[in-house]
Amino acid sequence: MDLTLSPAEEEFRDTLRAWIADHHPGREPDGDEASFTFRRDWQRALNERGWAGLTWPTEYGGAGATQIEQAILFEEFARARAPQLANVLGLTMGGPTVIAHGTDEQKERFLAPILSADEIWCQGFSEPESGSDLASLKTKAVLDGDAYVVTGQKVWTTYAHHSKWCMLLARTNPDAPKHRGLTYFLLDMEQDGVEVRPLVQITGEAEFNELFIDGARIPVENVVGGVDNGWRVAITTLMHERAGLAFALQARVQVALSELADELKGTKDPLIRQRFAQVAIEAQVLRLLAYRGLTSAAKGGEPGPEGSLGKWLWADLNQALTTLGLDARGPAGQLVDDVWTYRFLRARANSIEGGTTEILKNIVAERVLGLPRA
Amino acid sequence: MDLTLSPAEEEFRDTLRAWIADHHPGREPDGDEASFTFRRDWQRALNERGWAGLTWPTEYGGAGATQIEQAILFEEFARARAPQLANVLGLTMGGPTVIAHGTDEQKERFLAPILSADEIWCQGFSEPESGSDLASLKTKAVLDGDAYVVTGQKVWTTYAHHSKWCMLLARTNPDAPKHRGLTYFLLDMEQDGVEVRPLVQITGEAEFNELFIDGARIPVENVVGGVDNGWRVAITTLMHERAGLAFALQARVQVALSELADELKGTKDPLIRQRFAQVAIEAQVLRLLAYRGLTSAAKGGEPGPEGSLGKWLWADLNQALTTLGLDARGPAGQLVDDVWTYRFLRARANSIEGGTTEILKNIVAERVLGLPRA
Amino acid sequence: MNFELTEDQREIKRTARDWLAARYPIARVREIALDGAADDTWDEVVELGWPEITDFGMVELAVVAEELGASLAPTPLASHWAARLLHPELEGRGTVAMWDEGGTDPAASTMDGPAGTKIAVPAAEGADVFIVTASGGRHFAVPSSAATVEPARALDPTRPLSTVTFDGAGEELSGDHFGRAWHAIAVAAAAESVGVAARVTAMSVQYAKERKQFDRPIGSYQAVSHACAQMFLETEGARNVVLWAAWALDHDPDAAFMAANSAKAYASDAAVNVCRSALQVHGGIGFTWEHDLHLFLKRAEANARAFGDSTWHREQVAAAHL
Amino acid sequence: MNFELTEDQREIKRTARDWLAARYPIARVREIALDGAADDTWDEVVELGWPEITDFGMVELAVVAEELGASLAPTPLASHWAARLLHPELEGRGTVAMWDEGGTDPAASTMDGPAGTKIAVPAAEGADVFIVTASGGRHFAVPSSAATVEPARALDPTRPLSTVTFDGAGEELSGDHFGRAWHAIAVAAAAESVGVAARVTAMSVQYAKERKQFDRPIGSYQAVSHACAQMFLETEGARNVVLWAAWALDHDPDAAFMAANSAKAYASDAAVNVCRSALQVHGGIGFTWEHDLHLFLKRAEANARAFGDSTWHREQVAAAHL
Repeated sequence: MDLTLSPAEEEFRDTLRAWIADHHPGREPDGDEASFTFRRDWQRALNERGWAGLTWPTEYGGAGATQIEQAILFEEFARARAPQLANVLGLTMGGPTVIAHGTDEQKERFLAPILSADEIWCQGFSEPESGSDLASLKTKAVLDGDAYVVTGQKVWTTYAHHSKWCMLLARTNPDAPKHRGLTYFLLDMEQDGVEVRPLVQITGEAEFNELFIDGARIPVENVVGGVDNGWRVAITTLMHERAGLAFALQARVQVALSELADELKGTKDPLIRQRFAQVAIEAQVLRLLAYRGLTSAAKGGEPGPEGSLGKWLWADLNQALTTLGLDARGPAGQLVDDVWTYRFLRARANSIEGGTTEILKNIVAERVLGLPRA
Repeated sequence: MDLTLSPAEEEFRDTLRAWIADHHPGREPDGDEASFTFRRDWQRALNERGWAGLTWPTEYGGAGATQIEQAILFEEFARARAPQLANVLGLTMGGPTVIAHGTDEQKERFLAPILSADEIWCQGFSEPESGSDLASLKTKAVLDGDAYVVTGQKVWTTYAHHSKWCMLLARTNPDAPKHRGLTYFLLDMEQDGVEVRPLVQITGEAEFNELFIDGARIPVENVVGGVDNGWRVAITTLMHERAGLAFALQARVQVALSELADELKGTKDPLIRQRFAQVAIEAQVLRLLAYRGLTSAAKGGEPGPEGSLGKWLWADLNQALTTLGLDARGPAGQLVDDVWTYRFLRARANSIEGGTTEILKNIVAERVLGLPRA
Repeated sequence: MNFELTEDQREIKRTARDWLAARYPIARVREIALDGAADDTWDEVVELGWPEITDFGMVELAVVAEELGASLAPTPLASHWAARLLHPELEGRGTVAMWDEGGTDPAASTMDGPAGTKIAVPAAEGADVFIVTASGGRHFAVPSSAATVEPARALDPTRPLSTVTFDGAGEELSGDHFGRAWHAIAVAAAAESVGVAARVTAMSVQYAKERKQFDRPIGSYQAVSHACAQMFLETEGARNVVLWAAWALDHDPDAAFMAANSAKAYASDAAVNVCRSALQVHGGIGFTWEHDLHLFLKRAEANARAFGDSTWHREQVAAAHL
Repeated sequence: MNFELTEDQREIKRTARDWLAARYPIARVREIALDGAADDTWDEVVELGWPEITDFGMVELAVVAEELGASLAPTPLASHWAARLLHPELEGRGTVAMWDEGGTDPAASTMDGPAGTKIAVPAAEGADVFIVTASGGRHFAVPSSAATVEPARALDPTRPLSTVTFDGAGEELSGDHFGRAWHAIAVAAAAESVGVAARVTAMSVQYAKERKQFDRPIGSYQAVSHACAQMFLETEGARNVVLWAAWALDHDPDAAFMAANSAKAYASDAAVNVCRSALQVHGGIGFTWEHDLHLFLKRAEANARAFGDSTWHREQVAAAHL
């Protein structure tokens, strides 16, 4: 057991930290377009340094780094309040999926523009009627010559309005059992038949979109991992996302926590102090779960339960943290401030997005503890 | 809306209060036998005053009083720290069941000795394998001439070792659907084939018993409410118990709360103060739920949801109250004291006994809110 | 002993519900709260006699307040009631300015008189009279001519808040009614929270019956059904404690103050818990702007922080016992 | 970066588990704790080298402590460790006397020296040396000859507690190790709580698979399965934070103290939550004396109150941040 970094890891961290300090572009500008350009430029700078696809194999433009180095990057980014990367879904889901399941032609075609943020990716999985029960999705893709014709509606597609490609899960075999009739496509967003509408959330922001697809065409060469094999392709990507996510999430929690500590510094209120301490402790618990996940990953095994536990704990924790931020404002909590009101409202979705807490508890109960399915 | 007592009710309360003050036998003695005798004598005194079966019809030795007067009695008993009544199950369940479902002969035979505590009653419903799923019980009763022969095991039978009669639910028709093959019997405990063993609990006390029944005989005239009709007979009694219980329980909570207030008087610890206040508030919420139940009962309708809500809330509340009592002792909470250690441990069963909180939530969800059954 | 509304009270409830349903369907609430449409029912409200219901009885007031909460009606009635409870002779429409900048104790203004700035003042625009708290438990009635109103960003868009600066003019109020008035104000706010909780519980139960996942209504899962049962328990509990407190303010002075503190603490928490839980039951759809749930959530959260939060009210209960 | 036990540490864990399973099966624990049978393994414990594991490494100690908790072994090892951490030169078997009568702060004795009475002293009977806390953060080593031991009624029957009166004799300890020692003591106690939580979680999951009601295993109901998942989350979380704190005490002094306070707070709560929830999962059977669950529950509750409760430890964490 050793929670220190190796000399090589320390050197990476120091190099990275210095690079961030040199290249940090400052505060993100307001406005969707300006913010997008800012994040794209930041990703390009990182990619020029070779670090956008840090854990991607070098043959695909990555740095072939370890999960631990990836974790170091998350922590340093959080520490430095670095901007987000414009193509986060392409980097963490789309690229890894193409690398794992794609053809050589697909790798050749899609990977480089993901890294350079020349082509932004979004994810078209969820539908209004298919949330937790993702496999019941109804968007259908029908083969017509050398292309599939797609009709349906997707929801919660982050960044769709900036995206060139959508990772689309659609039903290709309506007669098969629901998990077996799905195919994973790469849908070109720049065509008639694809309409993106912003979906405004309770925060007042439109972080997500609705996607209306009516007769859009996808050439057969844009199937990833085989026709009717989409569930397996999607699920490995989701697991991948969940394990890696835990680290990024805990890094962001640490930042929010230190901001809250600055605000509460010196408070005498024992109730606030207790709640703050509990959040601080759980943030450590979350960090250590992420470390466990790294250790599992380093051993090359399947993602352990850390991913599901981490996502669940993070949702509870981030809700507690942001609620404390709001509550600590006292009666001024009736008013919108610049930080905590937004965070409080945004955090209400944490226990829904990317797997509801109820579904995560089911996963832990059934797959980790071996309890019978409901 | 009027939460005051009527002049008649006020008069009853004053008369009752004076009577309790005159007859209160003081602190209950230690030891099972001494405690039992003490409680029996107390019930006899109450019965001589005509108040043991306060709400029973006068023709059966009761006082024909209202539910409100019953509630007043509970409150005054709690207020005065009056002893419990020895035959509590006979008074609140057995007697009302016989009155509602019994034959004239049964009423003649059984009711008077319940009131006088000459014959103590216990309840044989639960079995080791049938807790929440009561209707799956396996104890069987087979007709043999003019008597049923009973074999099986019951558990959680309070006061069985002092009891003459057991309200026994047993399976008379193994081929019927599980709710339809049960019969409600009155089992004479004084016979071979009935063995009572104390069941020690985590508190170290043996408040309950196990009942081993092996070939005990019950004459056919001791069937209550008809053969194979036992589920309906039992369930109306259970509902009756739950609605009335809420009032008795809240009265006892008020007493424990005032004891805790005495102990915590002057404490400056804001955490303890907040927890105490929350418990005090929820005790009022419980009291008011009980009032609602009285109002429903006074209108003569079916028991409302108040019974299930009250039992559930009481369990949460009494656990919070007793945990606070333990926690307020600080490090001395590692040691057994004379009050809170026992109460804390005893309260752990509150969310199990008389309907688990999970079952109560199911009842509220399904029967009150109309949500589909799981 | 009868814990039911009287026929008169039920009639008031029906009238309130019907009138609010007609004037403030949720689409209309959204127009006013989100799109800036003008709210123009005050004359009707006056005609219904509601501004003076404070003189009539607290149970009656609580009954109307619950319906106000359930409808999210963006009328300035609640803040007017608060002003009128503190200043029964008030003319026109009033509101209350109680929160010092940076202050956290609803009962302890440090303002030296009616001169200075108050934050989070409800329905300040169009108010005729501000009841302004000052140090030493003093209260001043300040005409709008002596107040400069600066709109603030309210968490709850159905209830505008302002920062208001007072120039020092105003008349000090006297009397021994302030204690009861503040407790009555707490009960009125608690009743609104009950309305929010009740409406949101009903919405959640309905959604849990309709929404299917894995070929079953989500309400057939205990994770959802038990959450709904919990909402129901807290809503029923909150309504009972609010009605008790309202009744006690008129009929049982010994119990009234603790009942009122209990009501505000419990109902504030209940509405907040119900709305947060409802968001979980609704899943993604409840997180959208177009769904109404967030309006209820924001009302619950804001109301929980108005007139003293649950922590403050619990401490008053503790002080009464300990 | 490797969050796994080393092969040596795993070997220690296996040894501890096997030895404890052989010497302290739960039936034997019951004989000792409930029926007053003599516990006679101390010589073997000494032979295993465990009393000196405090010199060896905190992770190693935590590994053994977790197994101690999981077995409920009524050995006086944990209190000996506490004494030895405070007094590394201690000879024989030690224990710690830290709680003033009526005192609540584990770090603030008001005793004027090694004269007076301490409550809730673990494993006092048979101890050779008492480490006694006194005012001003002083520590005294007191021989048993200067101590009068009066058995007390312990909530946790597997761990006897006594009231001990000291007559004033004793040697004051010096050094700058006390801070680290108290944090190490907290981590050892936290590790025991993890053992309790882990064992009880496993018992509950097993029971939820076997017990059927309404023709289904109760573990197929979310009310039960989600409770089990919560137990698992808290147990895993507690184990991680305990191992981190143990490791930090030896390798990362900057983080160590806050890690230790975090470990004691989180693991105490986790074990208590797990045991209370386990009682609900088990239903009636878990409430019987003959079932083992209550022994774990009592250990969890008592351990949560030993060496500072979670509220006190959280306040230390708050103080470090705020």
